[in-house]
Amino acid sequence: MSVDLDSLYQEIILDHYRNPHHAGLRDPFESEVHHVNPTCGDEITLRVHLDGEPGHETVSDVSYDAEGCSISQAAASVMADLVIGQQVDEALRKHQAFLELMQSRGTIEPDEEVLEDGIAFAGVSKFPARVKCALLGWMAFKDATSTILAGTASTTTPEENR
Amino acid sequence: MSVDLDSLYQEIILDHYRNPHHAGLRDPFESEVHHVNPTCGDEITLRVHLDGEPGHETVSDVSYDAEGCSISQAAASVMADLVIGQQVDEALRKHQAFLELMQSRGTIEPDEEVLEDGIAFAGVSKFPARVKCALLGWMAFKDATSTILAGTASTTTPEENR
Amino acid sequence: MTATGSSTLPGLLPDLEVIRKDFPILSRRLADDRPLVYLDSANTSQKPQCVIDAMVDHLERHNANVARAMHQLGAESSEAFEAARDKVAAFLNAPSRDEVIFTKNASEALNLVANTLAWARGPLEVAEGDRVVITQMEHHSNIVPWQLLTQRTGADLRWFGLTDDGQLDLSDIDELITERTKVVSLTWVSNMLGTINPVAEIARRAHEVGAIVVVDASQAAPQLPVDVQASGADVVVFTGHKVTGPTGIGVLWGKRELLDQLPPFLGGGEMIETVTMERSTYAGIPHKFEAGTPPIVEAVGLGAAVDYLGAIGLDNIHRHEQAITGYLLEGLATVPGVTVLGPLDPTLRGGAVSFEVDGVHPHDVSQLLDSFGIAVRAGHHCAKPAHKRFGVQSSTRASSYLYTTPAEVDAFVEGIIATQKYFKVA
Amino acid sequence: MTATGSSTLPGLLPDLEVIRKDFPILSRRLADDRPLVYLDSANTSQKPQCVIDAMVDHLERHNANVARAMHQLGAESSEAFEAARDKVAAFLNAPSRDEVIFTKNASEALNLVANTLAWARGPLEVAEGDRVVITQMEHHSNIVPWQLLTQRTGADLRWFGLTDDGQLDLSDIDELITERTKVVSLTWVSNMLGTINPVAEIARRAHEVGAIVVVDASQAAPQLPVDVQASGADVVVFTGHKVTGPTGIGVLWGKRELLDQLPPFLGGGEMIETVTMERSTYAGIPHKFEAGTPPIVEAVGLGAAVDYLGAIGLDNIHRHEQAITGYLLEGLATVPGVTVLGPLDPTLRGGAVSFEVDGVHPHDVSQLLDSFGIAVRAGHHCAKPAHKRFGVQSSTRASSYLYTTPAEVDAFVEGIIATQKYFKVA
Ligand SMILES: Cc1ncc(COP(=O)(O)O)c(C=O)c1O
Ligand SMILES: Cc1ncc(COP(=O)(O)O)c(C=O)c1O
Repeated sequence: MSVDLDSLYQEIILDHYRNPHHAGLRDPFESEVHHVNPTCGDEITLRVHLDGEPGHETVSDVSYDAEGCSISQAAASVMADLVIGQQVDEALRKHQAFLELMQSRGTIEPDEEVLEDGIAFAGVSKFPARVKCALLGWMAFKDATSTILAGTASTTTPEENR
Repeated sequence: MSVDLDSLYQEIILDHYRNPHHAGLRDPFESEVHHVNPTCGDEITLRVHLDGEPGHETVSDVSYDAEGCSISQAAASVMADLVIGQQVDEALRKHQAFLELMQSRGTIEPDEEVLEDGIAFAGVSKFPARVKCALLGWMAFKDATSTILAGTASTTTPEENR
Repeated sequence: MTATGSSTLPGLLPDLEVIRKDFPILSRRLADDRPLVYLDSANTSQKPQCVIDAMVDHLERHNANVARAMHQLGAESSEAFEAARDKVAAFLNAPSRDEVIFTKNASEALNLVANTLAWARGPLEVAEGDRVVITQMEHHSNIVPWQLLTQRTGADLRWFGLTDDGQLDLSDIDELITERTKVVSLTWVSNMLGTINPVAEIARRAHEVGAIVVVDASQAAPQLPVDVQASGADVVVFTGHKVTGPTGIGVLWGKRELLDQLPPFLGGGEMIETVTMERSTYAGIPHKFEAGTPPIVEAVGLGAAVDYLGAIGLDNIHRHEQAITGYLLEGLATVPGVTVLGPLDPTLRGGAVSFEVDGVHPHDVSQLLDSFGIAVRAGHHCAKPAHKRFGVQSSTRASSYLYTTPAEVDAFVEGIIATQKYFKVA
Repeated sequence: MTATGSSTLPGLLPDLEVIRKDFPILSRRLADDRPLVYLDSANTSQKPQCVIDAMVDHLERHNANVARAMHQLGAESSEAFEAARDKVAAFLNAPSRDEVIFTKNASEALNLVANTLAWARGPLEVAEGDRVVITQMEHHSNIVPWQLLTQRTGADLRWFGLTDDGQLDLSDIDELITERTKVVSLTWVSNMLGTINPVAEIARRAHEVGAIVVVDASQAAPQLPVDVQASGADVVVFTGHKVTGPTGIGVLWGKRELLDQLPPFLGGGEMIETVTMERSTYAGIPHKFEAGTPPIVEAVGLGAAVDYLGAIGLDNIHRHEQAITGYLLEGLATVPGVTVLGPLDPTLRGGAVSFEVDGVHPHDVSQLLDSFGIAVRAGHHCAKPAHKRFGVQSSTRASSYLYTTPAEVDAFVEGIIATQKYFKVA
């Protein structure tokens, strides 16, 4: 085995890390969640704002305040890029695709159509200890969105502990 | 190493086992104690009756009801033989001598003057798991006697757990 | 000893001699150059080479702390540890790996349940006026935690009695399992009587009144296929050292809905989500119940152990145990003055046989057998109440396992006869 | 790597190359054929061959349950287990071997104390209105148990803060340690800041008000001579896996007078005197606190471990740690953009050095170092409150041990510089 550092730290990832997109907390929002990676303490506070008819909502905004490593910060930035402006269904489909990529241990060829800059994270899946980092923001987004859809918008603090 | 069964099961021990001396609970007594070997469940209820001036008491009677293996039953019988009629000091000295013999792992030559039939237990000291058996009655005697001397005669249930 | 004495016995493991070679200790010579006849497996099982090797490999090549260490050794160690959880989940047919909690032994697992039920608030809480039901054949580890719980909370402790042939007496089940009953905790297989209990049936009755069912599978897991879903239980516990794994590890499986609702047990590293000086929040299962550095190398060993048992097949092991137990019961039946406690039908029981020898105390029986190289257990086997039920203070117990041969049983029965001769009772 | 880089460093263990040969894992090659540079010993230590061999010998030749098994293997196993208790008692200079309790780790030991103090009746009981005092530099395992205790009982949890250079701030000791204070629990050596605390002095103050003093020696026991009598503490705990022993075992030493008065913790086999269905009585120490089958092979490993450390000498190990830590602090001081958390004087601290690298998150630092074969820890090291005190969310920690060489420190410092280059912050 060789530690393929450059496959982990793709230039795109470092770019997003240095200049995160959509960072900062904004109004309006229907749900705000706070997620923590208990192993390392990385944190994210994330808000989701949906618009549209029940059953046909669009992700109008995702805003966040994150503290964490390059991977977790860049993943949140890429996630915001990917989901803002999408139908909720489509956004959750992207979440699912990203989750599968992360759990693939390098065996899945990511679909650039679906994940765009997210394909840069393919290398992360070969570093089990970093998968949680890449998923922190995505899990927060999923949680916040599900909370709104379930009509139980509130501030929750679950943990990511796999 | 050889399992020297006959050094453990001396004929004297088996005799005392089959015909225990001084068995059964009798009046009068100043202290009754109940001791248990927690490993195997062997039990003894033992009474001590002292006579005489404070500081010069004599062990007038030791009576007991014991349930246990050959070693524990025989040891109680030999103990009763040895201490009944003795000055308390002398009885406790015999207790001490027996305790040392048991803890010697076969390295002490027992003094027949002091321990009489008790010297038959020298072989037991080579079987660490059986030392507790041999000491059950002796520990009960020591406990009951100390309780009387301390002027706190009562029914106690300590454990033997070394 | 050639261990093929009665290898025609139906149900014996076919590769018994090969299996025995997996266990280094079985070639030990004892005092007087006696071969070891190990009939104390209900107390603790022996360990196959593959379990020892897995532990050594971990210690020599992959040792690191888990979860928190992100370097290569840390990743290897975490992977090995979590793979052990997967293996145990598969061994138990658990619906989810997260429902498998590693404890230090079965006793801790039972205390975990008893304590968290006392600390729970809401419907799970066991409080004054509530009832906990156990049985008279429990191991002390499934009695004392419930005594402590009921003493501390003011709840009521009740129990199923036993029939003369060592079965659970279910005649008063309707008085025992009532609306007040919050917990029913019982052993699957008795470590003293060998009895196999109708766990699923009792679970069904307990669930009718909404009680939680805790099953002590410490003696079942080594010798029966344990399917936690089929068992009907809410919690199943067992201990590593009896399933050819190491000491220092036990397992608690519980239904997610239950475990999610219980408060934490021990506090510390690994079980937290976030900590401030004022307050903490806790991780999800399984980590919520695993405070501190877990038994890492022990989990690796346990994983190898359940793999080993799985490869042989629990059904096959069960058949082997029944065959050996049947043969042992037959052997004892030929010896006058020997009384077996518990069911006499080998199909109704596990491979632990407790018995009395008229006129010889169990200590003395085991001492004599030991002088022949035969290891059995004498005492109350941590089941004092069951002994009391049968009017005995202690007994001798012979317990077989997948490596036990009919020839060893022959040696054991001859040993009993020789013991009677030595003590002149026959 | 030839590990003799700066072998002229005063205080280094003289036979360092020989000692390194005792640890099989140190010859591991990692990815890209890199040699292992293990600087994560505060997380868990590596194991010498003699510890592994002692465990293997036990499993292959002497395995049996303890106390209850009276056969030859049982006697051998019990003797090995109890001999480990003697060794640990000697290691701690405990007045009595019976005061040494085996737990599953340090976390369980701390929970044992916290829970039994809640359950105690009489003067030891911690109840509403009483105060428990800890410190802001504790490991989560010495925070959460006391939070749970004080939440459950209504007692008050207070703590010592920290000075800017990572020492305990004792300026408000008179407000913290008062007549209401029942327990003072603190770490001897911080696992994050490395700080060595004035345990004996604080114990003296706590005893003036009759409080019980609990000392977490998890980081002290590996690297300092720990004399429980000189420490002034009532309870001292540590964990096996950090003193070159296995996982699955921890140690609680406590004064007999205290342990005798505390109620039992977990209930089950081994901890009883007698059991009836209605009630039980309990064994004396140490067994009272050791419910269920104890960590037998783990105790054997731990016994070998403390023998190993004792043969090298804790004073010598302490000097070695100070020399290496001093060298590491010097090395880091040469790198711009690196800030060390905690005392900078190596004589005031243990061998765990946490630091920040400007512009690079600890995860990324540890990832880069790992790619060079250097194992460090990144995160909050189970000390979130201490991190918060210094305004950081996480840090990178390099922690040495008796096998660490100056050449490894050189590799580490070079690794930090390479990391800065990779992330273009230098
Ligand atoms: C200071 C300190 N206390 C307690 C612990 C907990 O030890 P364990 O995880 O073995 O219970 C640790 C180590 O993780 C520690 O460093
Ligand atoms: C039925 C039963 N339950 C519980 C236990 C306790 O297991 P452990 O001592 O490993 O906690 C045992 C074994 O001793 C047992 O046989």
